Amino acid sequence: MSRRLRTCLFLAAAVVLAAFYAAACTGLPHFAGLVHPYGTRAVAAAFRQRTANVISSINFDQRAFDTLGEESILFAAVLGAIVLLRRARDEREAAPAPGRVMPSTRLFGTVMLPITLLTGFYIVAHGQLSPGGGFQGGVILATGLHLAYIAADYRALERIRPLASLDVADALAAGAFAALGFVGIAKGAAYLQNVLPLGTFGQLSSGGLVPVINAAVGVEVGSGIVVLIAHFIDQAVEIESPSTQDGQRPDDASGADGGNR
Amino acid sequence: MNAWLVATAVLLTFALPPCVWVACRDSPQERLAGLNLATTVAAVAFLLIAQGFQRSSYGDLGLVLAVLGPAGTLVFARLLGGSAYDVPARRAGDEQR
Amino acid sequence: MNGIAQYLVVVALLLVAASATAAALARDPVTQSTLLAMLGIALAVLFTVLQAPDVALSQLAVGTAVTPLLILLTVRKVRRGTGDGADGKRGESTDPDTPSRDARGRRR
Amino acid sequence: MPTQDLLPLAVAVPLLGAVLLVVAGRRLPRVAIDGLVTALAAADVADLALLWARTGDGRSVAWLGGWRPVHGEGVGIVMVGDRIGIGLALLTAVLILAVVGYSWRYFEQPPTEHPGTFPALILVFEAGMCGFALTGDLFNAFVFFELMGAVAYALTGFRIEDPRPLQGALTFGIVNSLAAYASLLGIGLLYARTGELGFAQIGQHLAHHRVDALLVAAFVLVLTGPLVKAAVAPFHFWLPDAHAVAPTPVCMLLSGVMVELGIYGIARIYWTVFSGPHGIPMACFRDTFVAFGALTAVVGAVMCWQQRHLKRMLAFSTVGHVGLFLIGVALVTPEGVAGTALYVAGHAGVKAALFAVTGVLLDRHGSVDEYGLYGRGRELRLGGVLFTVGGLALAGLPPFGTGLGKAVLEHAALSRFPWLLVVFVGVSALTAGAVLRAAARVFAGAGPRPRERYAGPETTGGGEEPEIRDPSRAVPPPMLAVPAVLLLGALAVGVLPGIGRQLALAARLFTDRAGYVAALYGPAPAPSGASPATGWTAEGVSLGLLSTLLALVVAALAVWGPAVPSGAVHRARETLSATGRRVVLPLRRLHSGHIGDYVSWLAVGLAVLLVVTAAQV
Amino acid sequence: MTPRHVCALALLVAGIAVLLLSALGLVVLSRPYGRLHALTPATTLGAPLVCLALAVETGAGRAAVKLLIIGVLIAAGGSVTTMAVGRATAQADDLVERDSPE
Amino acid sequence: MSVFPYLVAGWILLIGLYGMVRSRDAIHTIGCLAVAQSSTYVLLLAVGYRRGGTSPYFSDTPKSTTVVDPVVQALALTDVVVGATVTALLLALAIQLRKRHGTIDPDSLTGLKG
Repeated sequence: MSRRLRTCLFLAAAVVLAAFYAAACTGLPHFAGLVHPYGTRAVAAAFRQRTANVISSINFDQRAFDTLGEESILFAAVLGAIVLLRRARDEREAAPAPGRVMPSTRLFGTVMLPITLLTGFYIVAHGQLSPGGGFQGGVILATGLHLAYIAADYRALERIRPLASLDVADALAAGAFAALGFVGIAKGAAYLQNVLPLGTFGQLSSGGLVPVINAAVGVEVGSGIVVLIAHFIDQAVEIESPSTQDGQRPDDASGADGGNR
Repeated sequence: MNAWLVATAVLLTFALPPCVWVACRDSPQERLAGLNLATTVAAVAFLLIAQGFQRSSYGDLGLVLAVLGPAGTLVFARLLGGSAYDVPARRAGDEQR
Repeated sequence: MNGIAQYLVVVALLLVAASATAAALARDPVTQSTLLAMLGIALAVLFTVLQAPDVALSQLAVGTAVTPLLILLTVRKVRRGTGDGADGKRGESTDPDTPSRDARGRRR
Repeated sequence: MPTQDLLPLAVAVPLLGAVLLVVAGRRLPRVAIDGLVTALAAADVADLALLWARTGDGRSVAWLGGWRPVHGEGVGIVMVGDRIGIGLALLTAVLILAVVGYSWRYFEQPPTEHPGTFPALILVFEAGMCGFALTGDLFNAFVFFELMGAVAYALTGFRIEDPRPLQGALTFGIVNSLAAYASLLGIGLLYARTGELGFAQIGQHLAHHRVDALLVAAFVLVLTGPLVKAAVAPFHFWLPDAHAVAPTPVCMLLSGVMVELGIYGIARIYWTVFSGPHGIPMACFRDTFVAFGALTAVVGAVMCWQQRHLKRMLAFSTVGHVGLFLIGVALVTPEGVAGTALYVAGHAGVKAALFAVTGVLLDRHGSVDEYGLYGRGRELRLGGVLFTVGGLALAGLPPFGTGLGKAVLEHAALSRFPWLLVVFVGVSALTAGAVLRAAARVFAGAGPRPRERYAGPETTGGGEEPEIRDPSRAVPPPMLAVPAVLLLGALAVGVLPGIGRQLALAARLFTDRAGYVAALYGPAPAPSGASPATGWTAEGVSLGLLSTLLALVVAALAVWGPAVPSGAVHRARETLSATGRRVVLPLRRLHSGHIGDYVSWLAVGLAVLLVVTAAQV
Repeated sequence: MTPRHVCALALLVAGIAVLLLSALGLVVLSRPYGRLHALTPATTLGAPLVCLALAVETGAGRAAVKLLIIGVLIAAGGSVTTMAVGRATAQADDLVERDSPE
Repeated sequence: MSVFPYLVAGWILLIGLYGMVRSRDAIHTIGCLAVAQSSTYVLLLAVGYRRGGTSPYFSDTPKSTTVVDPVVQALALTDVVVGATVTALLLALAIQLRKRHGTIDPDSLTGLKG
């Protein structure tokens, strides 16, 4: 299909889609309506479980199975990225030249690194009380680590980033979530049932299993995203593609014959 | 009337759209400047919203953006400035836009 | 209080729609990554005024930091592999007149 | 252990196994990893087999986290296993076990730094598919849909040295993720209307609303994900691109069971969510999807016949059969569901076996091109026998499971849509004919050497990166033993009367919406009405023999036709191919490999589905 | 309306005004360096002023300290990023030697 | 106003799709996919909004406060994670494809057709 034909085809379909979608929207309850039956039940259930942040209660207790699936997606994506971005047989690694960074940037990075890590821990730890939680905090932790890349250079990042153990930490945390579900079965209850003591409402340790799973998710996300970004940076910085080594422009190999060598 | 929310509304209405506008420009440095200002404005807006809705914990958003925003901008500046691969590709027969 | 809250929602929605449109219509992935970061910020503001700070926090972390960073790194890798030589000095020896380089968007 | 705990275990065991492999993989030798992953896959098979046995002709219900509903209102996620769902999960687990055995010696060099990664990904894939088959919650289904998707993209692009798998995986990933997001949009619409997320709960609440545009839009959007996963035309374009290029063990899983999970998703979601009062009327669902199924079947069969790339041929044959499965579930009768279940079980074994033998060819010759491999498979006698038997089974030769499923489906379709008989026989014959044609040329060197000539856009299949390093080694025994066992399994589905009887009962349960809802809150009454007959009939056997015969005839014509000197035959061939080219060439052009095209087709498909559905409700 | 409240409002108005001026400058000033000049007052003056206003409003306590810290962070981050953006601009114009680090 | 947020969600999906259809670069296509995905967040959170409601956690507010629907927020949270990881995976594929195929322009990706 030519570009024009493709666009026309799409636009024609899009008009129909838009019309139906708009008609469907008129059937929805009006924006900012007051009736949310599931939400009301979930809030009540969170109170019973003494979890102040209802969203954490839903994510790690009431609908924990969703989160198990979600963390498995993250685990699988990290695994997949490791596999896809592995060094191919015909590639080699080249250590990049040490970079020069403006002193102000370096200072800023050095100061901000601990602050970012602290913020990340704070967000993870308060997951079941206030906005935040394992996922958000984990991403902030991972980003904080990569400030080192900006502040100093790639080598410094490699020094402070124990990639091999983070890899294992990611897997172990993902496994810990699945394994924590068995606590319920071991106590004669259902899989992923929150059978730990619930504590007092509004305390950091309240919510039974919720803070534990929250911590596991924090570890998994933090280490998983670091590993993920690490492989992308490796590709962008370290790995020399075969075409680069040959000095041959891959443009020549592209086009129609690229697939049918 | 809540002064803090009014201030937020003013910021969202008059300060963020120019940032979006500039971020659509061609030159990467201008885009970066737009993004940078947007980060600052959004961080301030989060703090104002926290005050306006009387939920102090929304302030965490401002904190996170204040911490992450500069990091993001620096990464952009580094990956853009360091490589200068930033001028949009212009190909023969590119009729888009 | 209610009126202004609704107003904030509408403005945030418009901002989201505008930046999403800009991000989708951007031609070049690098431009797009900036606009995606912008979209991330606009979405985070929208989520906050919709009283969803948890989601806003994730969106800030993911949308403004991780996704654009990954896109930029990908673009860097993709554009780097066009025959620079392996010495790591990129962007210096580029001859601006080579047409194929121009085609890769390597104009200085 | 209570029966209901076995449901989440089917997901948790492979997940924990994957973690174990990643953590321990770098310290263990190859043999230990292979042994470990086989044990884990076997454990999941055992779990699901136990679940199948214990569930019997009822349903197992597990409220995860112990969030049982109080007064009919709950906050938790429910998993519901009946024998269709459990059976599909069991089929997945068995196929995973077969694939694990097949790939024992398949990749000679796993990624050096991460030896356990490939089997770990396979196990996560299993977790995703089992979760999707067993869940009773719409959002949870989305999560597992994405889980199996994400793993499948990574597995498809596993061979990073070759550009085609990467392109196929990227197309696969983009189109499927887009469809998943459309589904989520539909879930959002349904949640807005009903305030529920469980299949049954949404269905109950929909009964309180009138039928309007929202219902139609939500119906179409929610089904987008399963429709794309099931590769129903015009959402099917990604499938041949991905299935033709994925590593062979992954192909076995993708074609054998993942695509069928899409069909299962369509049927399950329709029956539990939309089939109630004030839902989508059954006639509307039936007519719409029988039409889509027939279109898919014909497109798949025609395109299958055109291929010379063996894996792409098998992929298009999957498209063709998926069309038949869709017709089966769209008949909205227990008989249709039972026939589809039998057909899917038989097809999984046959298709996986065919892919497995193709993998042996790729292993030996570094090519999957029918022309290039002409006569080169002669020394691979067992492989040739297996491939031919697979082709015959694909045609529906009694007493294979495929034949039984096809016969039951044909009988189910006969009363309302007699013309479907032509589709069933024709599609089976054409897809099987293509396979038999390839078998004759490759393994027997039959007929004249095929001539290279330009016949429009095509993917040849020559010059594939061999998936292993050392082509001079002997064929590892598992690579031929596994397809043999799989074919025996497909035979067993058709021969053992117990399977058919149990699936017939299960199909009656599957189509009993009220029973499904009741089972969530307590013991459900047994469904009324007789369960469909799923035994062999004279009519079914003769139709199966007919399609097999037709397959043999078309294959023979294609192989030996050019060698026949008679002028009349020659002229007939010429006219036939000239008219064929006028129809087929545009169809082939549509399969352009262009992501933008595929996205356009996705939008077009949705628009058509919306209009057609809205016109009928 | 207490004097403290008035004080906070005054600071708020000043801060918002600075931010708006910066946004205006971003659009109006044409040259890239001009745009950079527009950034500086927003991060170093506007945002901290608003933070101060909020801190005054909440009164002495942990919350106020947190707000002030955020203000300082924005100011510090802003100046560093402005420099980095400026450098990137200069590199793009070939004013600075391009031996940029990996 | 009563349907405006839902319409915005639909617009974002369509414009994302349009970007994908017109794309000349696989990375750009993936970016547009991310745009299209953000429509789901907008729809979910708009559905869960309640007039006068505040966010559903009770560490700094009494238990009797009106709150917005927490379930959609949990769903959106899951969705954000899913989207980010899938994007990363697709980008990894794009990197390798560029290496092996020399291009990621969909118009030049001609290895699979027919």
